[in-house]
Amino acid sequence: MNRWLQSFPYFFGEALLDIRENRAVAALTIVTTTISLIFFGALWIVQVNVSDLIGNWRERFQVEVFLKNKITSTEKEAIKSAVLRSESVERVAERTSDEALKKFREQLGPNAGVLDGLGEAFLPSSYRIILRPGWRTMANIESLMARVRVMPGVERLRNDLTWLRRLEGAIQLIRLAVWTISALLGLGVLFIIANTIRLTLFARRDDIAIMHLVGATDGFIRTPYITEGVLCGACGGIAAYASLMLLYYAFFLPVLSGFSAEGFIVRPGGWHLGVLLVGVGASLGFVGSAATVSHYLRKQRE
Amino acid sequence: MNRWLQSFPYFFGEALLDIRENRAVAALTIVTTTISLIFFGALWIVQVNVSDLIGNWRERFQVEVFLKNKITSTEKEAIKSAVLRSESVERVAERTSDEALKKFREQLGPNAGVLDGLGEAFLPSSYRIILRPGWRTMANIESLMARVRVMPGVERLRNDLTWLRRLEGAIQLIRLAVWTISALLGLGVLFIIANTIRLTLFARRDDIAIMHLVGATDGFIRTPYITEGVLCGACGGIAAYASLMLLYYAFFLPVLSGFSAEGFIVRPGGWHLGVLLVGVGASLGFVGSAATVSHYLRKQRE
Amino acid sequence: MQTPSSPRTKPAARRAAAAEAAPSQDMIRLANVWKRYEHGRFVLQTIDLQVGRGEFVFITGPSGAGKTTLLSLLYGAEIADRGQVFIAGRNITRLRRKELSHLRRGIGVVFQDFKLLPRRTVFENIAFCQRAIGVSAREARRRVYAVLKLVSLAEKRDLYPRFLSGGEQQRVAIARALVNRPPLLIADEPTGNLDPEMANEVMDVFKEVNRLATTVVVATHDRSVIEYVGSRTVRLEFGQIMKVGA
Amino acid sequence: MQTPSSPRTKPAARRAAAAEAAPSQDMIRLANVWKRYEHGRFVLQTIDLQVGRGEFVFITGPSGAGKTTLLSLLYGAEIADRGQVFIAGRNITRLRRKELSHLRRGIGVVFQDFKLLPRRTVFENIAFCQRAIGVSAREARRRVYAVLKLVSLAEKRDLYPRFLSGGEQQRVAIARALVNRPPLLIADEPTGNLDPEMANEVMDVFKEVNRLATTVVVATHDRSVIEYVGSRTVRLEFGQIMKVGA
Ligand SMILES: Nc1ncnc2c1ncn2[C@@H]1O[C@H](COP(=O)(O)OP(=O)(O)OP(=O)(O)O)[C@@H](O)[C@H]1O
Ligand SMILES: Nc1ncnc2c1ncn2[C@@H]1O[C@H](COP(=O)(O)OP(=O)(O)OP(=O)(O)O)[C@@H](O)[C@H]1O
Ligand SMILES: [Mg+2]
Ligand SMILES: [Mg+2]
Repeated sequence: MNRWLQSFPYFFGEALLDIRENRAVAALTIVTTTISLIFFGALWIVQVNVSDLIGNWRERFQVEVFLKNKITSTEKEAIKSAVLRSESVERVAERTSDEALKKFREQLGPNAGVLDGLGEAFLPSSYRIILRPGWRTMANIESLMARVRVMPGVERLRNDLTWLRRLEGAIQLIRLAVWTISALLGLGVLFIIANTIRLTLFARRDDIAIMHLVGATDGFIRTPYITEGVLCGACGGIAAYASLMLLYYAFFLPVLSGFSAEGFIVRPGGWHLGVLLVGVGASLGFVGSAATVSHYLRKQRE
Repeated sequence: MNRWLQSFPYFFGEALLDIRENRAVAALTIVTTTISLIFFGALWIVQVNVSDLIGNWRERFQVEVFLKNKITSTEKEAIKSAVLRSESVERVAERTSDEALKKFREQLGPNAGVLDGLGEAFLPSSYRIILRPGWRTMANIESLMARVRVMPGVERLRNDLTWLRRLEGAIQLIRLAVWTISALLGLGVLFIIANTIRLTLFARRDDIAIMHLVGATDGFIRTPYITEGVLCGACGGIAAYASLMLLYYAFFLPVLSGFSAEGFIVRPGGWHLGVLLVGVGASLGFVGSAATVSHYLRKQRE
Repeated sequence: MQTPSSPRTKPAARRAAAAEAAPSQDMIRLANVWKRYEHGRFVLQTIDLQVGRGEFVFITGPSGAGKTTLLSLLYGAEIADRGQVFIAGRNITRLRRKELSHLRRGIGVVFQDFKLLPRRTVFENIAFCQRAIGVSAREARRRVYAVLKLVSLAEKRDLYPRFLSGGEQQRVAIARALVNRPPLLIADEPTGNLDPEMANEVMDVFKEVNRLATTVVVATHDRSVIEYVGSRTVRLEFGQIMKVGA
Repeated sequence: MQTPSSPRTKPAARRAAAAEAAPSQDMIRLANVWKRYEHGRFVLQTIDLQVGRGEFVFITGPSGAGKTTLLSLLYGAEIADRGQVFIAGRNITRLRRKELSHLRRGIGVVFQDFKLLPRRTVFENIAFCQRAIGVSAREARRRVYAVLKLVSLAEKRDLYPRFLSGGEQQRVAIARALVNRPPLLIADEPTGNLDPEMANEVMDVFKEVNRLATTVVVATHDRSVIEYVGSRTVRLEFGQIMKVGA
């Protein structure tokens, strides 16, 4: 190990020499690695943001119990306490007929004029049931709803169940897609780096043969190429991170702020993302090059 | 030319030999070209579909003139004829108060219950002005609206102007993005193919020098490499087309049909797209390789 | 051996062939030639040399004297810094690229380091030269076989150069130089890897080719080869011609 | 020249060096060795050969006789199909890869085609061998200068091989074989590109190295070199040893 460190400047120099002499391939590799890692990073950003967004939506998820107009206050209390008794409920908020109308006006926006002159209390009052985080599963919701639906004074129930169902499906799909694509991208990078090292080895095959003939060991021959692979991968990671940040701050953010009606903010990955990309790039570089060099040297032996 | 044709099997054979011997680079190139052309093709599909979609939206664009409840029929006629006099108007459709309510109910969907028991005619009647295609520019619409707004019997005007404005902005943005990205991708492919040919030339530099020394002309030396570039580019095009079709039919279509609530159908590019991709790939291959080889041979001369 | 008759032999070579009928003109004429490589001293100085058509000339001298450099001026791989180089009456520094290619088809060269194409078999290495000058595949095959037999390598024709011994590679290089039946044959140390018997056999081939009107220039260290042929010898030392022997 | 003293010289070579004190053991011993390349006839047959420590032996024979093949068995580039090859008492076919690497550090080889690294200068080509066996950069530099002076190439040390004449490249190959001060020196046609004077100078160096206990094996066609040294000569013909001269 100590000797390895001692020889490190030599190995590093050799790797740089290789990259410089094979700069066309190295450039191609780094570019392709960069592109792959950009996609990888973009996916990561998308996943993080989608998770956030979905968390948000879930947070907003609620069941609304519309009450009959002629409900008695006993019935109201009975409903409220029955709901609050359920473990999955965090709190219950009442929405009076007036509040409901106000909300409706807001939703109608410029067309709210159509409601002018209507009776104030034509919308029913309701309880909004806010569920405890972690209890917002379909099973919980459905059992709660079944219990409440039959109580006296309940007009009807409204919930975002279909939406929740779709959301859960979408989450599964997105997760699956992200993992699959990430794995494919990783394989791609591995393949590309392995290929580059294979090319370098091919270009250096005479050198390697000569080195063997004058008594250099496999380790001595192998290390510069592995260093080269790690360097290429790490460079790809750095470039990918830089590109993503550039894309985000120079392009995405301005455009998005133009369209930011949704109040939906995409966060870039921060330095975690940088570490992740460089780490993934370097690791793939290491694995790709080490495997190729070892295979090559093993083949030479035969 | 005739001699060129005669020698073509030789050139083609040499190109195939080069690709086989340099298969790692060739594979890398074709893969990268393919990826670039996939993006290019995807952009093309997106652009075509967005254009269609936007055409659709534009088609639906209209100005709605809400009439006062106590409008006289003379006033109504005056408005209608004034509107119809404008060159930019195709036709005018009246929407009675009842129809408006029906539409509103539809829009409210499950919440339509809130309107129950309200007076039938609480929504104003209106004229919907359908504009002539080609006349749906902002200037036309604004001048028409200015004229109509002041006429007696007009309550207020509603239009999708802000939407249209956004749409036009979006179209510009998308077009710009598509062209920019396509140009970048094209440059990328050019760079990659040029690089491959440079690598091949580098690997063959001794051969080329020897060929020159025994009296081969530049043309004889050049052609196999250009053939190689064209082949790589064309292969990339074919692979990109195949991938896009696969992606579309095996992945996108099933997923989309699950989410097809919007009634929005994405059309793939058809064989036009195939021809486009192969053509673009081959052309980039030709330009990239011809430039590189010529540059290389010119440099050798000095 | 006959004068070049390939269908694609172009003006320069054809003119060279035509000029053979008028042997008054020299095949090679160097007039006060100086040559140096980048950042170096002059490798060749004040070289004056004439080789008549049909002559057989040896160039000799110590390692690094400039023999290879001198030969490379003759087929245009290097360009003289000063002075003139005429091949078959044409000033080689004035030729355009295409003309140079055509001139080279009339010159067979045995390189000191052989310069065989590593990814082609012995057969292809030689046939390729014929293809490049436009000889049909069939005719090329016939001629390649004939020339391989001449250097006793017919049975090695399908091997790649790396599977040949040093001497065998050298003989492939010799065969390649001969296959186009050039009016001018240039050989750089063509017997360095050959045993004395084989060296003499190769010299017999060169003499035969020379007898059939090809001008031959051979650079060599091997005194026994020079003695065996016994023709004119030019001695280079430190880039200058020292003496012209018999 | 002294016996190997590099800090990284490992078991095999060290044992070889140690065994030098007991010259009863042969440096090279081949016992009924047969060798053929894939799909070919036997290139070597029934080879029995012993070379004692400190001996100077020539291998000669016509082109394609198997000289290079025989030498390549000695440093393990090729493996005998039958028979045994012992180098410094170790059976070379039995060595593990790492052991073979360490054994090779005790063997200097001049290859027939030089095998210089094209992308390294003359200096680096030689220094690299020293680095590979773990000599410090400073010590390597000193030794490389010394050995380059020995072959009169000190001023060419920063050139790339392609900028050297044939003979100069050959001398670089010779310098590289000598730089590690190996107990065994193997040279394949080391004078093919050298003029007779230079060839004799190289032989003088070989004789000096030999006097300092290095075993020397030289394959050559050049009768004048063999006569100049006048030591034992082994003649190969069609893969078999024909006669053992004085
Ligand atoms: N391409 C080059 N660049 C720089 N210097 C060169 C080049 N080629 C040769 N030289 C130098 O020019 C000198 C003459 O080289 P040349 O090859 O002509 O010698 P030579 O007579 O053929 O020697 P040899 O008998 O060893 O082949 C040498 O000192 C060599 O180092
Ligand atoms: N790698 C190889 N594969 C197949 N055949 C080979 C290989 N190397 C050499 N040969 C064949 O083996 C025979 C002996 O070759 P070798 O190189 O040992 O001859 P040599 O005595 O060194 O000849 P030279 O004096 O020409 O160098 C030759 O016929 C050659 O074609
Ligand atoms: Mg020379
Ligand atoms: Mg040999």
